[in-house]
Amino acid sequence: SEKQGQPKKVAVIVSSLNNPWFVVLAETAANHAIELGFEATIFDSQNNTALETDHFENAISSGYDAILFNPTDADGSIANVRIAKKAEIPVFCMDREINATDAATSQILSDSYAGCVAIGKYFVEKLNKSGKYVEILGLVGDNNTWSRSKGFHSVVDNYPELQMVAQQNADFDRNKAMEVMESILQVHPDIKGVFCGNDGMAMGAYQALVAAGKAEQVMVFGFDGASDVITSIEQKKILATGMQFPKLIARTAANYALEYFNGKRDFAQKVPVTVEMVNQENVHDYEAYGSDE
Amino acid sequence: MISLKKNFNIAQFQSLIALFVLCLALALLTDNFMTTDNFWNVMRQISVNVCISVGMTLVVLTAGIDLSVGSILAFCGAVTAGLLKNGLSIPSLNLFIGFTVLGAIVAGFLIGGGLGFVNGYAVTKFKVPPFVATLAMLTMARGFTMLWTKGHPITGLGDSFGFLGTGWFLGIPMPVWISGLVVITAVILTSKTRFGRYIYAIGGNENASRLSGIPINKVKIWVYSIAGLLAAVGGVLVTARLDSAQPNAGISYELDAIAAVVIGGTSLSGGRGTIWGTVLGAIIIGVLNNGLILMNVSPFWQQVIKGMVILLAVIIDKSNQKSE
Amino acid sequence: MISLKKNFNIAQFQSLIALFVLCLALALLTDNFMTTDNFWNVMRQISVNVCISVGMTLVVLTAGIDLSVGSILAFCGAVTAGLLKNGLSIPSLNLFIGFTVLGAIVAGFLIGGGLGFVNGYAVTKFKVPPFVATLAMLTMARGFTMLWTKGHPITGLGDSFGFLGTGWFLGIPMPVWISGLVVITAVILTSKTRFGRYIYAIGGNENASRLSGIPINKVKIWVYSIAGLLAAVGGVLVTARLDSAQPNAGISYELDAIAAVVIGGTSLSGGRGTIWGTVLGAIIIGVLNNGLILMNVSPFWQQVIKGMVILLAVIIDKSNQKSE
Amino acid sequence: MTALLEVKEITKKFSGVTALSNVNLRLEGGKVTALIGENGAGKSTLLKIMSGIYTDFEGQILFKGQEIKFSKPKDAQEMGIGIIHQELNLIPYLTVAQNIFLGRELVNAFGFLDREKMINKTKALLSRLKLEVEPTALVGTLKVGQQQIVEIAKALLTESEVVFMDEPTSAIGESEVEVLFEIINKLKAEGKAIVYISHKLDELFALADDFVVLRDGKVVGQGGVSEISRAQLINMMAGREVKVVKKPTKNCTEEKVLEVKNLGLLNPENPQRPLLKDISFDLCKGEVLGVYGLMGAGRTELCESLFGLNHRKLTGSILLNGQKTGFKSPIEAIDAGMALVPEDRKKDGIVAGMSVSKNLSLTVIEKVSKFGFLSDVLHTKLYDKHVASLKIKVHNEDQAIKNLSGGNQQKVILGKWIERNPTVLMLDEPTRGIDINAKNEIYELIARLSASGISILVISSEIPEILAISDRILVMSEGEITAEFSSEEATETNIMNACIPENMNQ
Ligand SMILES: Nc1ncnc2c1ncn2[C@@H]1O[C@H](COP(=O)(O)OP(=O)(O)OP(=O)(O)O)[C@@H](O)[C@H]1O
Ligand SMILES: Nc1ncnc2c1ncn2[C@@H]1O[C@H](COP(=O)(O)OP(=O)(O)OP(=O)(O)O)[C@@H](O)[C@H]1O
Ligand SMILES: O[C@@H]1[C@H](O)[C@H](O)CO[C@H]1O
Ligand SMILES: [Mg+2]
Ligand SMILES: [Mg+2]
Repeated sequence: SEKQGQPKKVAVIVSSLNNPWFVVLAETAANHAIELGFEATIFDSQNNTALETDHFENAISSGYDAILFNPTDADGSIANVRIAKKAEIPVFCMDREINATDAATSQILSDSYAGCVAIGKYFVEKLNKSGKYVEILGLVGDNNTWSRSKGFHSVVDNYPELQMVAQQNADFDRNKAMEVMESILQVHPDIKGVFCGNDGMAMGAYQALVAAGKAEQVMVFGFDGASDVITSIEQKKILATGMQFPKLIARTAANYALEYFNGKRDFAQKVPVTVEMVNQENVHDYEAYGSDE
Repeated sequence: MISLKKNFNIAQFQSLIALFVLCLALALLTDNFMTTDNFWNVMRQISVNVCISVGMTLVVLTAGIDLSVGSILAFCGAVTAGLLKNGLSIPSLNLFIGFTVLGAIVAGFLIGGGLGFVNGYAVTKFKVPPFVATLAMLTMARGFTMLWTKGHPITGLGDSFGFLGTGWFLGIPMPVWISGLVVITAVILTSKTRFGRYIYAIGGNENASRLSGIPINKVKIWVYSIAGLLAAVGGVLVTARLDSAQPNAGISYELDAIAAVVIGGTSLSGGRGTIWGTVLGAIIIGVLNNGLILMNVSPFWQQVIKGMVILLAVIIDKSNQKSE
Repeated sequence: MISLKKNFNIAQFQSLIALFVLCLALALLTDNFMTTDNFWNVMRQISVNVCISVGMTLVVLTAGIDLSVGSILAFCGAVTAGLLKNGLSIPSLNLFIGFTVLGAIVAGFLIGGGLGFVNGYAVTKFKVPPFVATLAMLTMARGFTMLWTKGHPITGLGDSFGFLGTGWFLGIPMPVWISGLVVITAVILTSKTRFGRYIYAIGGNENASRLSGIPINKVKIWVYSIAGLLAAVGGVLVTARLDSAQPNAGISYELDAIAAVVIGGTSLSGGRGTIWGTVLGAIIIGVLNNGLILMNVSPFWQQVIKGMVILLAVIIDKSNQKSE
Repeated sequence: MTALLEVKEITKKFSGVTALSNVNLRLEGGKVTALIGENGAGKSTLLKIMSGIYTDFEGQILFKGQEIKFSKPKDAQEMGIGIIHQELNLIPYLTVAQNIFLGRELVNAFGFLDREKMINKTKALLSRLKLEVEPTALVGTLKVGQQQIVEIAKALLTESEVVFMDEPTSAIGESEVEVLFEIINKLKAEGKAIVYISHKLDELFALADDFVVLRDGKVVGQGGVSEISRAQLINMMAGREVKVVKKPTKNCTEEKVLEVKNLGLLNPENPQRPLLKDISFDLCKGEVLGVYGLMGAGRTELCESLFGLNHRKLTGSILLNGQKTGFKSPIEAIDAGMALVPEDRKKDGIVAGMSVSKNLSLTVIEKVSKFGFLSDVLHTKLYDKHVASLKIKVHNEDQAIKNLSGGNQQKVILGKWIERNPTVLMLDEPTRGIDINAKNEIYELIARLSASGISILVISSEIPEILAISDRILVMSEGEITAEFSSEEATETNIMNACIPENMNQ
């Protein structure tokens, strides 16, 4: 459906806006699309794959030309991408991958698993291969929760002296992480480290440690590269985080859409955007959510 | 012949006008609202909510409420998907049972009906207020879902199952057929059968109903079981559409269902309302969701607008009832 | 002197025993439950729920319900944090207003009370069922929060504000002081004032109350406003504890609050219940949350267990009431 | 002399139904005015207008010559107009004292409730009314009659200049009625204006100075009570001649349909005082057995126990047609041929929002079904049949039953049971709050039904009524049967003697 003279319409379908990380991803994608001369709309799937389906259908029937897509689920979202493919609308996955290589036009991915492997290694090093630690999971129904957890454990579980004394969920929520941490500290006042599935929870856990006077004793590791945590790493409060580059990812996706409209078709199926570990040594090279350029 | 007309009352008329105005506005404001494509879109999108809301209507007519539908939906979807994909193996008995599509769906339905039955049992035999009984079930069924899926989606369920969610038959999407069937059955049930009459009577005056020899507990248990069953139908639809059972499917669906029921003119204190009203309510919500997106309204504003529409719909409905 | 004892009834006694059994079990099963440290932990953790639940109790006593408390909490927390951090600037008027800690908190409270007022207004003047009016507010206030924060947390609010969430005074954490104050005020309000009496009367029989000349609408509007205000208090506490206002704070807090109210023996149909009961309910939930984590129960099972506890608490309570 | 309260040209419509049209009324101090009329004549509506409950009407209200407009009940209260409503308006979970002071609580210097003072005042009020309940007892635990006295106490708390009483004696026994009359006479002596509504004409003749008769919302007669006879009054109300039928007595020769042996009902709150104790009696085919007793005598509990309620707390045995029964629910009782018209119509009788025809078919749903589906045609048939035979005043079959007057609601409830053709029909206060004309129709109906072979157990608190309709009379007091009379033996005096408990208030 070629509408002459009309600007191209780009849909930004994002898994959730209930988390600043995704807000950054979605807004960067939309804003960059507008900079490139497109019309852009953000769709919030509210972590609900079925609602995501609705968004795809609505976007297609109302004539969007491309979809910049942050999937709710690696498996569940495949069907949705296929709907778009059938309608010959290109889909560019952002941040999260879908478990199919023949559906999306291209996937610009932040590899949570690999990122957490790196964090796991740093964790082992910092805890000196032994001691008690705690893991705080995100939403237990979320696939990112598990890819991060698995990446982390793929390393850490090789050190029998490192003992995970508690594994609890805090739904990616700062307040919940704080409360969970407060309770865990009652049983395990002697832990040496905490690994959190995202930065919001890392901040919450850190707050609990401060209140319990254990901020010095316990090392906190997060994941995302959110502004609070970057600042906290600078201030030597938090040990490390996995920097995802949502802005970079989003801009790349929008650029790809432009290239697609200009006729390019041979996109790499997977374009990994490495998750870089930010720690107290290298934090000065980074800013929140990656650098702007 | 069964006359369905009689069940249309002022409240529905109200909603119909609201819907009409909404559609007119959207037709004028957007290019893409009034297309066949978009029509089927909306219809398909509301089909899950319609199934759940129909069950919710029955519960609300008895002056109850069911907060657990979203969790039951997730659990049943996961059970069906799990059985279909992996079958059931009981290692201790050295037993493995494979499931056909039909078998897996029936199992999901049975679980849905069963959890609904538990709701009904708690409400009637233990006199737990419906709000509390189903709130507890909301939490528990979500836990079951997590235990069953270990937090991971179950994917790759095959084309014949997927057809239920994505296929078309005689030019109409399958989910619309299924939800349509649910609606028609429920309309007949509520308006043309003894069971339906009892539902209204119980919601209208439970004491008087008991003294008239109506088996209150039995009717209520059935109603909650049906609500659970219809949540399971919704679960199968969602799962089939996605070709994947999501552990966190259905979160807060109860609120959408209640909104549909209420916008459709059913009274939360029981005894008054119709299935058609609820269907209209669900359509209004669906059209609104669709329209806000077509009009490119920011997601943040969408929430504000949806809240206002719910409020307005009910206010208009109320002011109409008063002047009746 | 004011005697608070009389408000303790069978239902509370029930809950007290449940709490005692729970504590005993945890003391036996874990080493760390029975420590002063953990005691204050639990107390601090429940303080937000206590504030919200007290407001919820008032609403439920009038036979209403308030689903919007979680969203109001988030919005007020965000408003307070935003004003504190950035002040208020109205570019078109070339106006900038800076806010002190107190000023920002008062602003948050006013907004909370104001949104509660809107709930009350919808419920009384437009006769919107409380469930629906506050469901609409749940959606709208979340939208406002997103619009105000643009989806980003507001962080770095300074030590004097943080003291409210993390500080200690006379050996007691600040949140406990604040929620304690809320509780005492509410106990006096409900048991020692006309306003409190009217709340019970309205929930007991609204019609009879109207005929007795009780200003139903006024009382209800106040009750919803207070519930909104107390949600704002909760919002300030959460924000101060985290040193950060989270746009998604408070999601599903209404369910925890309702659970506390119900476990505490307040009837959802209004007219019966006490603030003390609710406090006990909140403590039971808090102890349970704490205990499940102390025992490192898997997150999947935690949900199942919590659901069961809610159900059991109410069943025991009911069976006691029956034999009364 | 200017009237204390006067209304002029009052017209009130309820969605089409004209409840009052151009009503004029003058109330003078020191007089009791009886407001009389059939069910649905508009009596309660008129009081509700004069006490600020309905604010939407045409016409004028003058208080001491000044035109006034109420915007809420409190306005009337503050002006000195007190009302006892026809329906009980109490909060079950509040105490007696809390109910009496509701909306008028006493507070101390700090603005807190003055519990002590309110309890003391309540004690004084209750002793004036000779009701011995604790001011701190929850109203929900009181018997209906006691609640009605609390309702009266509530109206007497403030020194109102005008007091409206809408059927204050419908649930209380003779001795309480006497106390109430004393109080009314005292109020009268103090110069207050009183409006008294009752369907018990004897009361009106004993009490009232003036009468006003309403029919279909219009005043059809007024004057001094001394100038009118009972028969004239009845004719005025009904618009035609009415005579109270006394049916011929029938002796119990035929087979026993119901045999109750040593029935007992435990009181979970007070095991020492069972609610029913050692109840034994028989009911024959086609017999009308009247059960008389004061409030709280246990008559309602008896009916409910026979109807399958309370089965866990029952002792003794019940035989229906010679078969031992053990009904666990009303369903089983109904299937075996029992029927119960409950005492509290609004709470237990009608499904208020449902139409008349749906209420009628509630017990016989299979009779209005065809091939398992409900049939509109059969509903209409059923409706037509009962509206004709029971003379139910109703616009059409879809009218909600709540918009019918009490008497007509009662006929619908009777209809739904008659349609089942029960073996035993239990009527608990079937004519409470029903006008004399409708009452007579119900008496005729009872006679007709018993003639057709239905055995009837009827509870009543009105001795003339019980004398008029019963073949045999049981008297109950404190859960026990204290006397049995054939209809020839029974007199007002021996019935009264049998029903007075040792201590009424305990
Ligand atoms: N809320 C209402 N809505 C509609 N109609 C009503 C309402 N209240 C009363 N009516 C109608 O108004 C008329 C007068 O009713 P009202 O209750 O005043 O009668 P009444 O003389 O007090 O009768 P009763 O002796 O049975 O108490 C009746 O026809 C009744 O059906
Ligand atoms: N709600 C109640 N709570 C506690 N006890 C009650 C209640 N209702 C009745 N009772 C008890 O049951 C006994 C019988 O009451 P019931 O209502 O059956 O009497 P009744 O003869 O039908 O009187 P009425 O004329 O008031 O209907 C009373 O003595 C009273 O103690
Ligand atoms: O990367 C995002 C963020 O880390 C968020 O906190 C959880 O979901 C992930 O996909
Ligand atoms: Mg009346
Ligand atoms: Mg009785």
